[in-house]
Amino acid sequence: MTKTLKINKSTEQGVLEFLKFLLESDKVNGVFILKKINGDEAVAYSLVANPEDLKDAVPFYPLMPVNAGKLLSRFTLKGSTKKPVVAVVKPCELRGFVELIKREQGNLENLFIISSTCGGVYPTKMSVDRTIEKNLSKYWDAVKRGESPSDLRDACRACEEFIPYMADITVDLIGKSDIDKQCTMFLNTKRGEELAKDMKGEFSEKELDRKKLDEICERRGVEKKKLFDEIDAKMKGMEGLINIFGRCIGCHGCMRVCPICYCKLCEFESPNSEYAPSDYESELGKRGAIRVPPGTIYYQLGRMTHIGISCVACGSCDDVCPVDIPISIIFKRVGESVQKLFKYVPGKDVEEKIPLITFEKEEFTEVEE
Amino acid sequence: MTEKKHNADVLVIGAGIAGIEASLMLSKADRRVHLVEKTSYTGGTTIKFEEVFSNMECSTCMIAPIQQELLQDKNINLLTLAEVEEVKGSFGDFTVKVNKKARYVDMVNCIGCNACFDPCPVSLKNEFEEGLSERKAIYVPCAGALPNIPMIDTENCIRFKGKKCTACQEACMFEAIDYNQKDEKLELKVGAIIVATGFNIFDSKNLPKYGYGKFDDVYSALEFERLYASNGPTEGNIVLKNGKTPKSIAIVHCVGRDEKGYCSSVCCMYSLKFSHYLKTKLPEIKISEFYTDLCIPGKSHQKFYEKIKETNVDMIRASEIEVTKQGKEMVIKYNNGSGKKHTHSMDMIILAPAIQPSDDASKLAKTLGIDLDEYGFFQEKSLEDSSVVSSKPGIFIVGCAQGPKNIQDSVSQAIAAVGKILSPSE
Amino acid sequence: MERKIGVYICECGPNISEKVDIDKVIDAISSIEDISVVEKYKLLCSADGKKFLEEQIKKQGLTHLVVAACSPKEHEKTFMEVCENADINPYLLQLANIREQCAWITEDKDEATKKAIRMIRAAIGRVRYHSPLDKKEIESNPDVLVIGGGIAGIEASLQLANTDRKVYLIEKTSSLGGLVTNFEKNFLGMKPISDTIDKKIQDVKNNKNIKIFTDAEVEEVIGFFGNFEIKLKNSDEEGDPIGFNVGAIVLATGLTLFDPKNSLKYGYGEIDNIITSLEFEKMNKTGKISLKNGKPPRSVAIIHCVGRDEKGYCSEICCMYSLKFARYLKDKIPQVKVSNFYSDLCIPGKTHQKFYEQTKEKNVDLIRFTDVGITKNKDQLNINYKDENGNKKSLLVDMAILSSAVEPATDASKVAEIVGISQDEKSFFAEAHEKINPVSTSTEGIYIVGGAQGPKDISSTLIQSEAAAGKILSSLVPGRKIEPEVKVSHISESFCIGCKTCISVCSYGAITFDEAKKVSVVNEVICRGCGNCVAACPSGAASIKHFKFNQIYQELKEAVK
Amino acid sequence: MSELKGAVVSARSGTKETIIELLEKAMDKGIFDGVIVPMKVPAGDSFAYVFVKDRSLLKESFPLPPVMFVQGAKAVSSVTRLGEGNMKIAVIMRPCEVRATIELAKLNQTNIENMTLISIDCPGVLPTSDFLSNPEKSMKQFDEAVKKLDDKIMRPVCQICDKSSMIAGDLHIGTLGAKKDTFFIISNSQKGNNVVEKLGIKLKDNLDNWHNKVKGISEEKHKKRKKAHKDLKSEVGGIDNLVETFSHCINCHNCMKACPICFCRLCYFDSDKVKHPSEDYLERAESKGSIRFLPDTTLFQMGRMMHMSHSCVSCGACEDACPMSIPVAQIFSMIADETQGLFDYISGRSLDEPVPLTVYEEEELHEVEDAND
Repeated sequence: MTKTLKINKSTEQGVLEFLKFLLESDKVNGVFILKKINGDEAVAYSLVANPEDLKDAVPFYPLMPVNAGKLLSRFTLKGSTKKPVVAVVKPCELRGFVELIKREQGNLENLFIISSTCGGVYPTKMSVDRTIEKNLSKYWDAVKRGESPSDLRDACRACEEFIPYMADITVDLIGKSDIDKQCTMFLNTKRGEELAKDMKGEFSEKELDRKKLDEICERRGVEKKKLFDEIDAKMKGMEGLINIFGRCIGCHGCMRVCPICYCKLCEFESPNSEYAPSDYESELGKRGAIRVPPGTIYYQLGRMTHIGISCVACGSCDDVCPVDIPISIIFKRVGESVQKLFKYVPGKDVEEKIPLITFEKEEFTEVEE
Repeated sequence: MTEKKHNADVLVIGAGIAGIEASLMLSKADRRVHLVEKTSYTGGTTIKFEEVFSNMECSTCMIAPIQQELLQDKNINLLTLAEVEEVKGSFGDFTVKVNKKARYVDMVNCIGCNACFDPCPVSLKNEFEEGLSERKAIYVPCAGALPNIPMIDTENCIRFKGKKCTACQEACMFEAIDYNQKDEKLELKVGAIIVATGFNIFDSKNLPKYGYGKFDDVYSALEFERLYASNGPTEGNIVLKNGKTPKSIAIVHCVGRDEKGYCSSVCCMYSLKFSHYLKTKLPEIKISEFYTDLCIPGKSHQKFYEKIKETNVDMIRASEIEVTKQGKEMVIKYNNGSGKKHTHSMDMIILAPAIQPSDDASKLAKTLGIDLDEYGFFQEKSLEDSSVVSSKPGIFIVGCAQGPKNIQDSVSQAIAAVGKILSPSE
Repeated sequence: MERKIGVYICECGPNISEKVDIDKVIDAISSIEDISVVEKYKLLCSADGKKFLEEQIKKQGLTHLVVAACSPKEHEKTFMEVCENADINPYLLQLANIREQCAWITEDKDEATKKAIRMIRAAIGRVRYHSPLDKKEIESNPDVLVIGGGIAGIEASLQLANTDRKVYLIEKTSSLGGLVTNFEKNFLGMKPISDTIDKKIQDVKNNKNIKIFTDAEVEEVIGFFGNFEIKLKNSDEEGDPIGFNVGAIVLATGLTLFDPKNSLKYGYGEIDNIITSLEFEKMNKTGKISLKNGKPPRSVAIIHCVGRDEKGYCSEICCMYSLKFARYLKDKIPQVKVSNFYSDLCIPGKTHQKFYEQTKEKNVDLIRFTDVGITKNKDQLNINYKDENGNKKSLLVDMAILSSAVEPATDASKVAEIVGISQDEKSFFAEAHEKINPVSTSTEGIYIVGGAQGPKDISSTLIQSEAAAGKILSSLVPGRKIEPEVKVSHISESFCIGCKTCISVCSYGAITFDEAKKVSVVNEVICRGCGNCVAACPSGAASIKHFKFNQIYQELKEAVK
Repeated sequence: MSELKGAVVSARSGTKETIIELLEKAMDKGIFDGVIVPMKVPAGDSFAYVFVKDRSLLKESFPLPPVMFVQGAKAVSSVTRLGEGNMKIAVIMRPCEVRATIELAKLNQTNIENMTLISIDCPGVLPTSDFLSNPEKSMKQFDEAVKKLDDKIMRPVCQICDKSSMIAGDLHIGTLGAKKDTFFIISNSQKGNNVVEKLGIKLKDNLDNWHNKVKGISEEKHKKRKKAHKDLKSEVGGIDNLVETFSHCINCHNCMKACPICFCRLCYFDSDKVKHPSEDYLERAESKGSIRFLPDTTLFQMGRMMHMSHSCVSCGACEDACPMSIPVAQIFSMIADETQGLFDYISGRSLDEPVPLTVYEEEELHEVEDAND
């Protein structure tokens, strides 16, 4: 049983009131949260210090302009934050951040995490012409029923990891019919309890409704299987790869927004993947013709090998691809197959070692025979 | 070369820009240098200018760094308020007697905070500022002079005339003022001597037709430089004696050229510089320059002249120039070659006087035992050979001490003299 | 390693203590992270002030030092020596100038104190990111390459050659002496010039420390001050080019005449008996001055300032040598009529005016013109000119001598490119500083003398050669090592994209381009740490030691907080 | 008309096919060892530049694709950035891609020593997203639009491109103003003349029709461009409008990567210089109440604009790559017109015209100085 805090206000209002309390009581100096920018022109992650500015905050807005894990890593890259800050993030963003912490790219000290069971988000492209605003109510009705609207991102409709692992506080959201009347927060950790101490509201002990969440997980699993079958059919052999990645224009947007890609200079933008005219001439001798600039598929597969083990399938790469290649499903499909081999859920636990770079004496014995 | 003991040290007389450049280069070649300077400051005449032609670089920015280097250089023994009394010996082995007057301010303790100036009761005309502003008996010639340490002018200080005044000593927090400092007689052993004593300008009073000294607003070139200098008496504002701003100015070239018998080679360029000064400060000013022959040799000078002409300065080739008063107005009369005499009224007139040898040149020549030429400059051994070699081996003459020239040629001669001292072929 | 920063505030007598409440500053500073001691002292730059600092560093075991006192220009060297004596790296020091930039210019005391605190916090912010830098030393080759065998090159070689310093003298033509060998007399003193020039050529040939290469040109110069690798293109022998190493280079490529054909009004090349000043010097040297038909001329016009408008500068020497020509003519053809046409008489310097007056006494007419042109008149010439009042006149003469402007030698730009120095817009070699450094160039170790640097007479040429020799003798001392600048820039090989912007802004020629890797490389010996390349590099591949981005950023951040 | 030399070539089998025949003939005669030309990708839903050595594969080439996936200059730069190689290469691209290649040659990112740059009159291209929604249908629509010289379905920057027939390379294929089943080959350099001569084509025909047609079109487009820029300026001008326009930007830097002029290995805005300790971000948040995280998205746009505006060829690649459909190309090309106007410079016009700001002129930009006197 975990301690819970119940505020009889709508979930969003309850959370915002809690955050306001944290700022005003100086328990934290900054709140990291999704917020409306320039009136309601756009929605973006913001660092809020003045409680007044929380009025534009929209913590559970169905949009992920950029993976917050990458932002928290940038925030704590040059050393943990000295002053306490609380961040309201989605489970896959938290898992992305945890994978980055394992690679010395971030730090949880003084950084409190509030997450929620995640109902999934719309593609970022849809935020341009206010269509998200229009079907907000449709979205929340579906969330209450624990379903996901059909125009959500593929990665979200197929996401089975919608419950946060390492959050200090988890807000109960999906499948909860009374979210616009009641706000329940699970205080998973000692830090979470510490935060919630002397906040107005009912404290008690409860458990997440596992049964309901498992049903949702099953529905998402069906969705996932459909998408995987589709992609397996398309991605058969070298020819399949050429067809799927033919459109790629090499803008490397997927690499830049991916939370796991943290290199200062990517291998595929460095001098090592540039070719002198003599290389072209010898290659042309063999193949007669080469696509220029070369290395389109070499980049995709190369990136896949580098981050596959840690891919949290957050779907950001899909949002940014200008030629609509279903990268998130491809990387989720390949990522999960590798992760299953090591029974490893990326971002689940910050202490858990990353498989490929940790030596285990007894490992992969079956491959040896 | 004689086998006698060859002393490597060098005596440099005069800490103007040529003296400084020569001393710094000798020090770079690990030679010990005794730099004897008559006044209490380094930089000579160059630090009196605000800017130098032809790229109009600020002269302090050009010379302050090398003055600073000079003060911090361990190989250079700077002797200010010092003059050469006697020189014996020959190339490689000179014995020099130097009389160093007391400064009455300790060079180590004093940090140049100027606290001792105000209490001093005495006030008189400041020679550095060509008499355009006042100074105290304890003074530094101008703001930014280096070394930034004052001296006590014993002729005018009332304490040295018997009165019991200790105003400056009390004001000093560092006990830097020491009345019982004594003049010293120093003896130096050196191998070679470089004479860089600079020049004086022809006194325009000797030509009454220009009205210098008679009318208020007739200035010599050096006086005008101080008028324009930002650290000068008027902080750079060009004002007449009655305080008003001049509307029309005449600049007269070749003042004293016929009397001296040579063209001083720099006056055309610095007169054009004056027009540049005036046009930047007073854009509407009307300027006319009266010259006989424009002497602007060198690759960048004509371009500077053309730029000045574009700011519509009248360049008038004229002779028989005369400055008189018509009623209250000052008037300049001249003949521009068409036979007729022209007259223009001018608010201010600037004279560009010829360069002539410094006053104590003949005394120094006797002390050093070197010849003077017919104009009173130090005589170079032969016209064909290097112009820095004086009539006596081991003594080199550089800069305007050898003849009128601009800063670039003076510095070239200074470095050339060092070249000859360091060169194995001597 | 754990940082321990010591902050010392100098009262500088009344200067700082009067205007800044130092105790308030000490309280504000002591609480900052990494600060282990904050103290004030009466006069840090005095002898016992320095001793006090050295003891403090050792006693407190300080790793970094911040001194709040006067301008670094005044005492940065002093405090760096203090660090060296207390054996911490002198670059782990930062000065806060709270005298000239704070106490002396701020009226109100509170304001001055606040400003002093902010400046010291900025210095602390910066010193945290300082990294130690060590002095470097490199061997230096004392030998010298002199390009150009004219009087300038010869004089420089004579001044420099010594048992421990070899001089390589390169002359394009097959004989030494250059232009001067064509002259009979030097206008300074009117003595035969062969006395001096022949003797100097003999001295150069006999000097075993001077290696002379005639009919030779430099093909390649790579390297830096103290270590230039030279390759010669030896025109007569085949085989691979001769190569040697030198420490410094003197360019004495000299002058040529402006070709009067370029301005048609003189009729040079079309009308007979119109010759240039050089042609007249050669004719005079043969001892017989004659017209095309062999007879001596009865009247000669010498025209000054030919090509002055085209070139845009006065060549300084033409007035004097034109007067010399008048004397040549009067000596060789007593009753010849000579008239010199000039626009402005340029006779600066103490001896020149007297030379002019004595020449006039030999009844030579000196006519000032505002415009001049030559036309044919049967077998004679009409000198058509406008006098100073603008009325047109004409003079009939047998021969006309064109005193033409001087310009740099024809191959000067080729040499400049090979050696890597820049030329000014008149294509003379560009000197480092017009006034106080006329013989050096912006590339250390390369000097320019004589006509190559600008129009000048023989005496100034000799002076510049001796000056360049002085520069080399004082900076390139046999056996003495060279200490290059420590705060140099560095270009990261993986980030550089080869756009060469840095090369075009480097004014010391310190950056070369690696053609294989297509990246720019900084030569740490030539680099003077001016930072141009760092500012110009679009992607920040270039960085400079001691002025790294985060050092400056932290300093600014603290200063504006 | 101008002194450019040209020839009329019969193209009964169609412009595309005739161009391919000429290329094949040129390779057979050894004029070129290789050709860089656009081709359809195997999946048929996109186009890419291909460096072809095997003559038989040339028949696949697709000289005027309906969409610009990768800017041609970027493709060419990837081949010869590290040297000129010893293959003689022909390159078939749009005028803006040829101009960008010449600009990159001046910026030392491409070596065009052994290259013959061939441009074609450009009808404009479809926005990538439109094309991707239905490739087959878009192809048909594109072909009709080209026939009718109508650019309504083309990209916004293509609709106002007044340099769609600008000749900057070595050869140019002029389809405008040509009689039926013919097109013009126009040579613009000695290299171009040699190629055409070796192909046995005489450069003696009159080009007036082509010139007049081009002149008409570009003048009309020029007027449209002026008007479009004026409207855009009022819409985007001023700091508030600017911040609002770029408020959707998610800092993915696709625009930078797609731009041929942005060739820096590591952009300043990705470097360590913009990564600050947490207390700095908190301080900024405290002083402003709240800050967007990551901050300075508009600063990135302005910074990039400042670095590349003088070389921008208004090719529109950045707008195609932007997932948030921000009118980046229209804004950047509007500013580029003015920046380049200041120096009366046209990016990529000629190899010997130095890029502005890399040459020191003593008498320059006085109007800027006197402005604040």
